[in-house]
Amino acid sequence: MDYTKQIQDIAARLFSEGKIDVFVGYRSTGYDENQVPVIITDAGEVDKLVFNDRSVFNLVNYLKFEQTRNKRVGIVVKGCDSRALNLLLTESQVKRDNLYIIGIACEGVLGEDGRKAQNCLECVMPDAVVYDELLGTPSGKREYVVNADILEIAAKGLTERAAYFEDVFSSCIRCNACRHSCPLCYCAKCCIDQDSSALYNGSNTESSAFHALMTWSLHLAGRCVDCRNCEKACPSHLPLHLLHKQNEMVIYQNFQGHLSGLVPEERGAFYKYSLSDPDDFIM
Amino acid sequence: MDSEVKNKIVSIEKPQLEAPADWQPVIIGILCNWCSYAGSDLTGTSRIQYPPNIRIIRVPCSSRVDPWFLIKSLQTSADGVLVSGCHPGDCHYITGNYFARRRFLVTKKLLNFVGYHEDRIQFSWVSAAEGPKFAKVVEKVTQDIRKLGPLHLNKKENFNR
Amino acid sequence: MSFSTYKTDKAGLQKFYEAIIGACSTYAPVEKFGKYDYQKVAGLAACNPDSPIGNTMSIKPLFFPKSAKILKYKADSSGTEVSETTADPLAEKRVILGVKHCDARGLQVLDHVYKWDFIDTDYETRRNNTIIVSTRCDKAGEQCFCTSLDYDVEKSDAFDVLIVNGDNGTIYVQARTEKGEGFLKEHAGNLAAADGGAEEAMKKQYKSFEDSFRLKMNYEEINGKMKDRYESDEFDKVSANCIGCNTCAFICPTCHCFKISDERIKDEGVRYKSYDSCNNGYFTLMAGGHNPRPVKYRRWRQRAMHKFVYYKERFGVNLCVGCGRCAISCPVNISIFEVVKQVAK
Amino acid sequence: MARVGVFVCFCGANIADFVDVPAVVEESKKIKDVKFAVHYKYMCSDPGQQIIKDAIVQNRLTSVVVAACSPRMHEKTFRRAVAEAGLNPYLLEIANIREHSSWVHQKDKKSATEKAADLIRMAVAKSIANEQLHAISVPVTKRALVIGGGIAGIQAALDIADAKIPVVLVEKSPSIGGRMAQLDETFPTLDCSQCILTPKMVDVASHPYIELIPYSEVMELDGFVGNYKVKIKKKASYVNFSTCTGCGACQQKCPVKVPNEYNMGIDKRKAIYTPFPQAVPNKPVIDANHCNMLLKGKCGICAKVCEKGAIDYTMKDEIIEREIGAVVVATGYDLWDPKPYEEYGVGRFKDIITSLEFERMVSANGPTGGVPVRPSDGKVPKTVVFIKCIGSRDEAKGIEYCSKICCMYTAKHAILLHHKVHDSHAYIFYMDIRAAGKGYEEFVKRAQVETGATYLRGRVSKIYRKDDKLIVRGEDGQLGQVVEVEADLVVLATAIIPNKDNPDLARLLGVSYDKYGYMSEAHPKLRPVETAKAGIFLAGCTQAPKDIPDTVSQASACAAKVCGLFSGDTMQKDPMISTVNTDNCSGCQNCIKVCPYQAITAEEIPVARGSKEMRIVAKINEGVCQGCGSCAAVCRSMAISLAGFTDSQIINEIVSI
Repeated sequence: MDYTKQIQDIAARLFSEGKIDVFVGYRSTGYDENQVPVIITDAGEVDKLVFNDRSVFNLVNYLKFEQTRNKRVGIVVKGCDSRALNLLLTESQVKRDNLYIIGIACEGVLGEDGRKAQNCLECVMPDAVVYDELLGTPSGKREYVVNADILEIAAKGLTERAAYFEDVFSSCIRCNACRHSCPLCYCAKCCIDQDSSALYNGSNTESSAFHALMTWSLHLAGRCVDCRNCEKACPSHLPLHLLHKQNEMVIYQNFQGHLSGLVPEERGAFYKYSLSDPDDFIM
Repeated sequence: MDSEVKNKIVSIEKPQLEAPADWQPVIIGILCNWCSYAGSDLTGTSRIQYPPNIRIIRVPCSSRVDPWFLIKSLQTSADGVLVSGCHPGDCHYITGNYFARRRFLVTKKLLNFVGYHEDRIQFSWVSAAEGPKFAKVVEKVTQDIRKLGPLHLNKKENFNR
Repeated sequence: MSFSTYKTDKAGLQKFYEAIIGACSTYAPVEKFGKYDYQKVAGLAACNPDSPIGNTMSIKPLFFPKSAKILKYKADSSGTEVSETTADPLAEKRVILGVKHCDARGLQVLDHVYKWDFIDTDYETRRNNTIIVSTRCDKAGEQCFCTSLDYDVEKSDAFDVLIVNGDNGTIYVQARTEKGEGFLKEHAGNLAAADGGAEEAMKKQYKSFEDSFRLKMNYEEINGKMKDRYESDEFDKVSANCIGCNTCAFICPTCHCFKISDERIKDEGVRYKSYDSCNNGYFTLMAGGHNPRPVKYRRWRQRAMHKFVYYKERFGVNLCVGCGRCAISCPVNISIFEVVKQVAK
Repeated sequence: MARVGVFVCFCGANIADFVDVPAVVEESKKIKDVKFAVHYKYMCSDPGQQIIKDAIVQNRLTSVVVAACSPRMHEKTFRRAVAEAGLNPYLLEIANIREHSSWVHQKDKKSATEKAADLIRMAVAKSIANEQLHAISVPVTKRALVIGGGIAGIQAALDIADAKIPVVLVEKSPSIGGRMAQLDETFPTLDCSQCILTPKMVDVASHPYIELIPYSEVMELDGFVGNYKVKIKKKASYVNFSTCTGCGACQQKCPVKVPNEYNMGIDKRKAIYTPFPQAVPNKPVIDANHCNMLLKGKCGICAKVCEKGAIDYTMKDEIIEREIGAVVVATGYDLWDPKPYEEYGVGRFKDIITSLEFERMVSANGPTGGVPVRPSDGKVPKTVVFIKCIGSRDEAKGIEYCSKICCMYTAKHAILLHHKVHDSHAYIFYMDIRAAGKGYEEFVKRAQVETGATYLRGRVSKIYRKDDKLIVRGEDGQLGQVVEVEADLVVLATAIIPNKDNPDLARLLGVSYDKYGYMSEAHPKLRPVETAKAGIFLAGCTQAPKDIPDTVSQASACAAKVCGLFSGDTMQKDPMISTVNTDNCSGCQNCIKVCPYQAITAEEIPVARGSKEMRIVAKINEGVCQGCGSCAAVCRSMAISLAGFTDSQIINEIVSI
């Protein structure tokens, strides 16, 4: 999967036709194989752009920053990224008319260990679901599979699980990188930011981390698209995907197979309901 | 959760911490104004007795209950939480409890996933006419929580209580 | 004055470590979620003093924890009663193993601010009660640039005991401070006195270490040029990618901004001092709603200028030790090295 | 700093017997912000309220906690008292230590006392976060909508209109009149239904304050009390009412015959028809389901014979919009289909009819000219068996409730039968005779004495045919014997059920309904005509089965409620509603999706003052918001807060336990 040439051409074309003001893509770090996001404002810089299976970061995150707000933006999205984009469109955070979307029929990106990333193996929709131009051959929607880590943890006893997560919460340093790297966390004021401390815990303690991560994951429940930007951003390497995948599984299994962002205009799972939702857990 | 695990785990999180002999569970009950709060009033007017461990908070509708109220409750004062609203279809605000129900399920499962016993957070539909049911629900929740013992996670670290 | 040097081999070093762990309260890098964290250890098996470069946290949390209780209070109608918190777990006499030079240097930099106009007694006690055992890296990491900054890495006295891997499996252990000298005397049972070649071997190791750096800069030039760059447009460019995640400040061995918050149950409460970061949009938000640093580039300017201009002017040292952590942890690989180089171009 | 006053009530012995009230007061005094705490025998009494008022002034209290009975009981009382002392009434909180403590922990005084102290601590913590709120006034559109043109709708419309308030009356069928127009005479006075109803129908048509929209249905209701917007679908009648004179020529010539609903299908009407001769408006409509011209494009006879050219086959359904302030729902009832009574041969034997069919036959303007006949052979029946509780009070086959009117109308039918067929004899099988009401018991007596009708207490087990007679086998409970009656005609008193459209309409209006489909009143005793949705009222059988006198009184009650609502130019509304902090709002609009009242809309505001760049934020219509808090709970950035139940208030309660 290498679309470097195509993306450079498209970006150059868009700049020359005056269709975009900025282009959000990937560039090589220059010293290793990894890539970092790059925001280009000029056709002269398009040769910086690359795209291959190291293009990991979900660029949709950049649509919430000043550089792109109310500008015409060209952007590269993989399957998961495009689902996040769909939700941003549904939640009126970006205007479709302002975007030129290069969708990728993604074949999966590589993790830090150089093997295909876990979320790519479990991906339900590798192809971009919203785009102006699609690169690659679509492989279509796949069966939902329950995350193996979830099952492994769920199979543990309650005390073991509690101990495991106590470790997780106590290792959190509350830097909020997870929230900042999440493309769906665009709130002007975030409830887990420390300045909301009058209501939320303002400290960086374990209990504060518990509160923050739980609340945060519930705010993303039924919205998370499993791009794992948060997990990659976490300096403590916390397995944040566990929380999201757990919610995703409960929502998928109980709420008519809801998966976020696959369909344009589809609400997050908590903003709709069905009369046939499970009721047996309620006395 | 499979029954084997359920049976094995009696108390959660910090089994090594023994409950003091005079320990009484603290349960926070969040009740919707129109059905469950009225139902709990009826329990009172009918003089139906139930355990005194529940502390009731009134909200207009179960849909007012943000999951973090539950998280905050478990984290600070409560050993268990009960949230109660109108039966499906009876919501005073038409659809409130349908939205609430979705959040409750996900919250309950998530808390269980990270190591809270599922009985720590319980839900019920109690109508304004179901005074006896409210008493039964409180009795059950209190019994469940008593069996589980005190909830120490987070509280211990902060307050050495 | 000169301090004693000892020599040993790999097995001897293990014994040395084990003896320390057995005798003292010891902290060392412990693997957790695929990265290393400094934690209290009970045995050598649980930890790895030779942890690779790039562990998330420096030893800063052992002196300035992510959240520390500063007081407890109880408020009722009779008034508010303030009490000390329970004993500080970080105040005990302790040893830290496997510290990187840069991390140890970070504490030296922090000392300036903690022992400035107000002496933070908690910090001072923790500092005084700690012996730092540092292992010199053999090879620089991808993002390292400690040798390019205003301290002599080779002669550093930021740590009490230095461990250097010499040729042919020889390992040199050298005291670097009075404290270290005394400590080594106590625990040198498993070590032999070094011979005359020790200095030479250690120099050789340092030379090869120094040669392995990818990143090099002239800090004096940077310090000089940065002073005039307050209005530079470059800040806008270098911060373009930043997603404002605060990670860099939280994991930085020298960043020391904090906030104060209360947590309360019933009528009791605890006051915490916790990390904060100037990269937070609301860091400078004032009660009236005014925010002097509402946009990214201004926050980045503050960060870079504080590290390479203001701190230098006030205390004579840069607020950066070249550990490269920020670049490693940054989700979009922004490095303070590249930022200041770019700005000071 | 907050200065809270705590007032603990003994409630006579109700609280004091099971909670150590003085100890609770002492405990309350220890709370940080409590500056005053006291107990009294009856806080709600005048002297009790005076204590609160005095304490507010003397101690400069900033909020008040009353520990007493449920807030559902006396919150308003104490709010008023607090307001009278000059404090904002919403700075009051109630700690419910009666229903939630003393009454439910009567065997454990220690725990009840501890719990009461905790409940007070929570209320104190909450009250500190209380904000001053002010009642919201919303303008009122002084026009009422009445749905349904039966006697309930007619009465409500006339009463409201007589108060010079404009009324829009919507009727589903081509004419108003409803079920009452089908009746012959009415119990217990036997006055002729038509005689008392038709003048009222004419009044409706001619009333200057009533806009009658027949042959139409309500499609949509938006808005809130005092400010509703209704969309009404006026079905195409294919007859231009303004030119039609109602001469009836079209109906005579129309070749298509359709079972006549007005006469319960006993005879036929045409495809162009007025439902009955006294219909209001007395103009025909074309039944599009049966008209040849509309179905097949062939015929057109009515257009040819109409001298005024009033027939218009191209007419389309029309949407009418009206702004209204209140709604009276009077959709009436349907009859239960007795098919499940297979053992009676329902559906097999033609001579088993329902009571409304019987009513039509004995009616002077009925299909048989006022004489009951057997549907099988047209003979006048001599022996008629009436069976009551068909479907009513029958959990197995029908419904659980009593339909209330069957006892009375069956007695009436016995009398009417006797009047029309002098040598006839009526047998009446009944379970109980329920004749509570002015003149009702006397009326039943009259039926028994005057007509000599045989009342048999017992259920009918079987009906079978023997020659041209129907043999009704039942039990005479008083004698304990099985009896068989040889009947010419059997009349079933079928149960009343709500109009089948009721649940749909209820959902459309946002009103709750019960398991049968009757719309629910706000309180069964004290608010019997109001619904839980402000500004929507219920009259007649839309709420429960009832007879004409009850229906008319309920309709008049609705009218009084509507007039009361419209008595001022603005209405006061509870201020416990949601508000948006636009600084925090990220414009995700998920609140809009969960709001059950469409009270939230998206609004564009400048990014900063004076900026041309716009951003979207949520805007709450304070008139529409009912204060459920759904939006506040889904607002991730905490931009929405529900006054009276803010995040801080609830968290304060949680952390104070």
